[in-house]
Amino acid sequence: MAEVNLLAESVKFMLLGMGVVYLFLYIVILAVKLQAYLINKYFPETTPASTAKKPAPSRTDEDEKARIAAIVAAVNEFCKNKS
Amino acid sequence: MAEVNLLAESVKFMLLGMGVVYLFLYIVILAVKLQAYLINKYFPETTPASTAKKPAPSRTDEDEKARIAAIVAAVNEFCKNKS
Amino acid sequence: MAEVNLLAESVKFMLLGMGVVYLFLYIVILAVKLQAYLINKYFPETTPASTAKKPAPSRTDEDEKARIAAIVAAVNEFCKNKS
Amino acid sequence: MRIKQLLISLFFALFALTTMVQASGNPAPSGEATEQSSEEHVYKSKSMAELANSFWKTTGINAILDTKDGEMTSEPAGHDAERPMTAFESSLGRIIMILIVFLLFYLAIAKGFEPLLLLPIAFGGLLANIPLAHMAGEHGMLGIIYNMGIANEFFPLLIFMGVGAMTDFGPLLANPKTALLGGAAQFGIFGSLVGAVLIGFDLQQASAISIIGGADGPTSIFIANRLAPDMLGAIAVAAYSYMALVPVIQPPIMKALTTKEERQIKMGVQRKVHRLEKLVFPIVVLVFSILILPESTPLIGAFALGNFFKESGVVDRLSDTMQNALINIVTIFLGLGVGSKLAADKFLVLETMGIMVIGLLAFSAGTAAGVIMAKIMNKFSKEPINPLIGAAGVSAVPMAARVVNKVGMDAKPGNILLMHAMGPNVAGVIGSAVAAGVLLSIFK
Amino acid sequence: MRIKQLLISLFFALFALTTMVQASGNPAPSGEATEQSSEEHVYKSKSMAELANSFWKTTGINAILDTKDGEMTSEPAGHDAERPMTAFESSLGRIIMILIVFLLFYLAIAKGFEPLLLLPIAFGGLLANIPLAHMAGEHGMLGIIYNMGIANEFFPLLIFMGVGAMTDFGPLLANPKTALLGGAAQFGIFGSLVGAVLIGFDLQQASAISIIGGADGPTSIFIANRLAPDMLGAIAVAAYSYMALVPVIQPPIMKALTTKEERQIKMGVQRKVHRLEKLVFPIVVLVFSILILPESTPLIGAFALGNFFKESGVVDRLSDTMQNALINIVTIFLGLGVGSKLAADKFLVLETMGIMVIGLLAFSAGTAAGVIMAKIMNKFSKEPINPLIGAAGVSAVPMAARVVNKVGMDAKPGNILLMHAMGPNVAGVIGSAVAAGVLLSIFK
Amino acid sequence: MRIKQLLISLFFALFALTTMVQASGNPAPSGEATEQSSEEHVYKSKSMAELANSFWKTTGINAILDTKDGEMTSEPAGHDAERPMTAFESSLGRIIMILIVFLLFYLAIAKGFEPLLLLPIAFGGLLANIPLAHMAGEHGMLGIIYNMGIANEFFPLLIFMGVGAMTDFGPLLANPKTALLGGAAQFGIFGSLVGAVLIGFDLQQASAISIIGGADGPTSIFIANRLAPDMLGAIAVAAYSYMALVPVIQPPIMKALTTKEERQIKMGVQRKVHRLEKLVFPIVVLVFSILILPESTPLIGAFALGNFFKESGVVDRLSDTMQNALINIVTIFLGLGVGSKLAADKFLVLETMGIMVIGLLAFSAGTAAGVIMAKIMNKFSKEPINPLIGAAGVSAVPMAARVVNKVGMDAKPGNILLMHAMGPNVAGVIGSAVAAGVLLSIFK
Ligand code: NA
Ligand code: NA
Ligand code: NA
Repeated sequence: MAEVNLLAESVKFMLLGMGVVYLFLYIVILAVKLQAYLINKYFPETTPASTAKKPAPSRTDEDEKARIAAIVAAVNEFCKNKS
Repeated sequence: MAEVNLLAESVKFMLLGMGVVYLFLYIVILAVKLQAYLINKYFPETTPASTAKKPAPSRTDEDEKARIAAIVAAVNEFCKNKS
Repeated sequence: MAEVNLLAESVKFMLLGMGVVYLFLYIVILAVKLQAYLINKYFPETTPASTAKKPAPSRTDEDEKARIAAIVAAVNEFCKNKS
Repeated sequence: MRIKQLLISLFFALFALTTMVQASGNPAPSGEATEQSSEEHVYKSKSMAELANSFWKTTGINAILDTKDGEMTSEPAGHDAERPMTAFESSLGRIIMILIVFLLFYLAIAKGFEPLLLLPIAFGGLLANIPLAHMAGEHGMLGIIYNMGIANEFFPLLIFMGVGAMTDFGPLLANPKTALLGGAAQFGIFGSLVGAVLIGFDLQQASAISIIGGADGPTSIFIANRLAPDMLGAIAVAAYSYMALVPVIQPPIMKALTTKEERQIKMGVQRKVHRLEKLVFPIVVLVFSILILPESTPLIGAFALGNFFKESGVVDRLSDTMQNALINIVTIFLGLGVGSKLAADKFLVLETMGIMVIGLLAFSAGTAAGVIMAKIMNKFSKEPINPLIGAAGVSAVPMAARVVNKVGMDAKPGNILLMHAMGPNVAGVIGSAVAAGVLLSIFK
Repeated sequence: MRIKQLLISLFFALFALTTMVQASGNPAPSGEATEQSSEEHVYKSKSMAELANSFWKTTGINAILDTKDGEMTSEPAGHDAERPMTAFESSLGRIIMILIVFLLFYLAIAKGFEPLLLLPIAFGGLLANIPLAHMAGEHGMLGIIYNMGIANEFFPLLIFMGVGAMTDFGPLLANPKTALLGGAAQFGIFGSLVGAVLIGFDLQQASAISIIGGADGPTSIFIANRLAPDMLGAIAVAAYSYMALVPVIQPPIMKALTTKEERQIKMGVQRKVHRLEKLVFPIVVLVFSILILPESTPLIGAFALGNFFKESGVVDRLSDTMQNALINIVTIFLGLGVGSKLAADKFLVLETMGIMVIGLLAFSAGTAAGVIMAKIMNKFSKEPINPLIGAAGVSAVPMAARVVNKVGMDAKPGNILLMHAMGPNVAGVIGSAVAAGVLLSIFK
Repeated sequence: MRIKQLLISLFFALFALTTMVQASGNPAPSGEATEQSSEEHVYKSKSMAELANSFWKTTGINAILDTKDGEMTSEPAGHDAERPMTAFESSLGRIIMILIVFLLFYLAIAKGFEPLLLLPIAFGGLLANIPLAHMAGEHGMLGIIYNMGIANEFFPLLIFMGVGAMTDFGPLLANPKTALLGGAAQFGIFGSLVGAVLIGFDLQQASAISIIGGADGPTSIFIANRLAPDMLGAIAVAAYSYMALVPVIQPPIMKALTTKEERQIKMGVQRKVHRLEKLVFPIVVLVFSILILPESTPLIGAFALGNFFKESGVVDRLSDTMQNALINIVTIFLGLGVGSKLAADKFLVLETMGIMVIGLLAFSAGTAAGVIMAKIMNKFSKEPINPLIGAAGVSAVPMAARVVNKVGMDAKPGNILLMHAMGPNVAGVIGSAVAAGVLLSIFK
């Protein structure tokens, strides 16, 4: 009888375990998609921001605000449309 | 007197030690000769069995039995003739 | 009041510390000058003694004594003239 | 030459001086020291025959033949943990273990089965079964190594760091949904947990054994050490053996669960992944594991560390060292330390048979679950997914991905699945670490 | 293939045999073992909801949100040293620290600020702030590393050994009086000591903090660990951060204290230094430090060891290993170990602000003192001395020397000061070690 | 740039926040901490003169001049093992030891005498004789190293592992009977054991000293550490010094015991050795040492491990690491750790003179016994054996074999004996390990 009990417990472990694994990976997938979207939009490979030695000279405060607004809009859009 | 005693002991150590060293190396020599004999007979360098990718196609169960018999005979012969 | 005390202590530490640092480095400077003088005089780069495979054949005991006398004289002179 | 003579004269002059000073100035301490030494080293005179006899008692032959000599087991935890060996353990058991070690040597060298770890483990096993030498004991070489990095789980983490520095997450980032395949394959862990309970292990032991299904050496060692340290040797040997046997175990299962048409599915070219994506990814994974499952952070943290250092591109010295000198040194030590658990008194127990059976079950179940999940995803996905790549979800990096590629090529020449299989493959490593974290959190 | 089959049959035959022997011969111990295991592993049945709930309790989200969970701090010294975390430390504090860590990542990777040490330190800080995992505790990865080589000051000495093996004293030997510039720059240490006392630190703490002015990582860690181990994290982070910021901090000070004419001074070609001079030099320095300041000999001894091995030319194997595999491994460990002190409960204290301020002061004071000393020496010297090279006396090898070179080139193209600045630069290392020895001797 | 500014603002904002939270939320612990610190760090005000005076007390000059300062010896085993130094040990003794260290430097660098070990040992000796620094004590750098790998005999085994991975047993396998020459040379051990007893050492000490005759560094250190740890420094220095002096010690003995005709004997070309023979050999040797002499298995096991890994050909990563990064790191540490026993209070005792004398005797006796044995074998052998190769049986790999080759070439140009001498040379390593096992088994 103790054994039957253990079996039930182990099945519960399986449910919890597989659930957490899937949950975790699913969240990671979403995050990866989001980061890919953002990075490729705002740091296109041709001029990767983090290694850029010369930031584009035309960028002004106005540009910057527009850019931030665009990012916020993009994230919203992405969250709605994520497949 | 204690010193004389120690000297006798140390000579005994010498006898035991040199005896064991020679015994050990003599056994190793025999083993090395045996392994050289066996390895070169059954795994000749041209087709080393342990690295052979394609075992000879003609080898059958009959062959195998003959081979084992040959090994046994060879070991016996070797043990008799070892110099 | 305790704080004033600490401040005085810390100034003393500063005096001691800077003093020892300067003393140490000054002695090292003297030693470095002395070693440069001696090494370049007695082991000129063309035949560095420590790596010489063939010591000059003409060197005799007489030479050696003269050499040691010269070293002693040089050290004395150096100590007097050190700038 | 003269200088040398001078120096040597000086040397001897100094010695003579020393001797005199000592002889005159402070005879007491010197005499005392000698006295102490002679006190310590009492030696009873023995006849030559007695000497030979007492030597015989220290031979390995005598130790193996005389099963009633009361030899103790070797325990890295020290003398208190020791117990007298049984007659079987001190004689036949040792011989069996040494033969098993030779079998592992054969598999590692002639068959190329994961030699980098099987060889050190097997050699550790050989040393651990030497009578009287107590090499696996607290003061023996293996025991020192065990206490240095296995008892405290340090070495598996260092290995994971190096593995992280060698891993390229590009294929996973290019096609992130394949991570789900690395999740499905964790059924190898949890399914075999149920199996292990069924054949009589308790829950904690069953959990330790089931981690073999993670197909990941350091994770297995880390968990086994926490949940069932007595079974460490068997679990590690099973994990590495079955990882080595992946090319034998997986293909029949993969073929049984897929049709020829499915195996022939070609997958498109992967998109190029941005350098920043690779850089940010290990941190993203680590942050989620911090939020959801802190118990998994030693493993995922070490892995992310190695990967982050590599992708940063600014510490190549350190990343190279992690991938070479450090991981090699630790691999030698890890193998030897794990091998110390192949002592007959620890390995030749009934549980080992069960562990071997469950381990095989775990690999099979993981493979099957991965393939089935891939079939399901293929049904619902816009782009075609070859179900074979699900098999790579068990990890066993990079062996499983190569097997997938080979089976794909067999079904249709030119059907190169390698990069597509690498995604589930590395996701399987993360998945196993998460699964490990769940098990640890349950038994905390 | 036949041999393999034979071996595998043998394997299974042995197993079967084992099983029988065990089953018949000694059932008692085996049974006992099983019993023991089941005794140990008591597990209370839980419903699925209970299980999920108890899992929730082990998540990081819950640990951060529930600030009253009584989580203890992680201390490498063991459980006795632990204390319950405050609500701030276990929630917002951790988040702040993780953001600071991300800032350090950014500075190390995107800005190239001393990545070899900032990156490991920052990653260690990230791991140290993970809730529940206790990675900085006695049994966690960081705690193991900390106890292995930081608590006993072993790692900083190994780093110093490697740095010694990478250092060329040629420029200093060619122009020995520039050593005085390396002495003047130690005013950065002793001046900031006074400053630290002024803002409220006690004398011992102030000494530990002021060593940041030595601009030398291993020396800072060595001293901080002796005099104020609680502040180790902040001191190390300050030292390495400001060393990374040398190209930002120094030039304005250098320009403010010199005229354009002074900066344009060209210095002559250095004399060739004899191989024997380089060989003898580390021994000379060590002998003087033995005579004058034995407290500094761990640092100077390790440094001299590395340099002597390199210059000897007969142990290139060892010297290469010191400069590569060994220093890289130790750098990883040192960084992680130091990073463990970036836990919120240790770093987010008021003292840290003070340390950051004093550290900046120390760098500035050292630079200024070096430049002023060089101006004085230029007045009294026959050969012209460019006052800029005094700034290199703070050490921060070789960054400070490069900054000197750049500022000199800016003042007059072609005015290459690099080798002339290397003299004060390496003298600064010795000077800091001497200053460290003085501080240690005071508090002995 | 904007992002950077943003991050820096964030950083400062966070700091400000932190400060406020701390100031308001939890003043108690913070205050307590400060209080504790000030409690600990009591500092009595001193006048400048007092400060200078107390500094003087911490100088090395004062420590050497003031022989009544009650300085304690440094012991890695901790404070209980310490004793006050004698006046001689703390003054003249130290100076003598430092001069001896300089002599060793000279021999290692200018004469090329085994620099890879003499240099680290000598530097360790220099550091160990520094007054007041206690570098060889429990918390000093040398003491940490000593406890890490010498007190537990771990480092010599790691060295042996690397040496095994560098050894080629081909020449021995080609002509196995030359192994007997490696046996005969062990008379150097057992003959000098008798000699050591004659001049007054007790049996255990005599055994520890006689192992110098094995001409094998790690074996000597391993045995010395077990049987007479107090003499470790002198034994190790003697072993390495005489190994370095092999080209000086051996040739006269070799020439005295052989005729010119014997030295001119040419030996045939060696047969080609099968890869499998080399692979199986280390295992064969290990198995016999398990059966006959388990006490020797730590040494032979480590050696066989390295050799087996190399010959397996499947773990080149690990084998390369053993031969490079690992053995180099351990060599540095081993040398420094052994050097810590060159402290005046340990080295400058009467026993050291005896050890030096017995060590020379041991090398000479081993050489003579090897040559005589080779002469006997030459009489009874079908193929001619040049008696010179017997001298290589002392091991001192590969120096002794090179000396044999040179003496052979001197007798007859073109008489290349190198490969023939390598057989006895490596057999001597095994022979010494066996002899070491016998000595250990006696004193067990
Ligand atoms: Na996995
Ligand atoms: Na400095
Ligand atoms: Na030998």
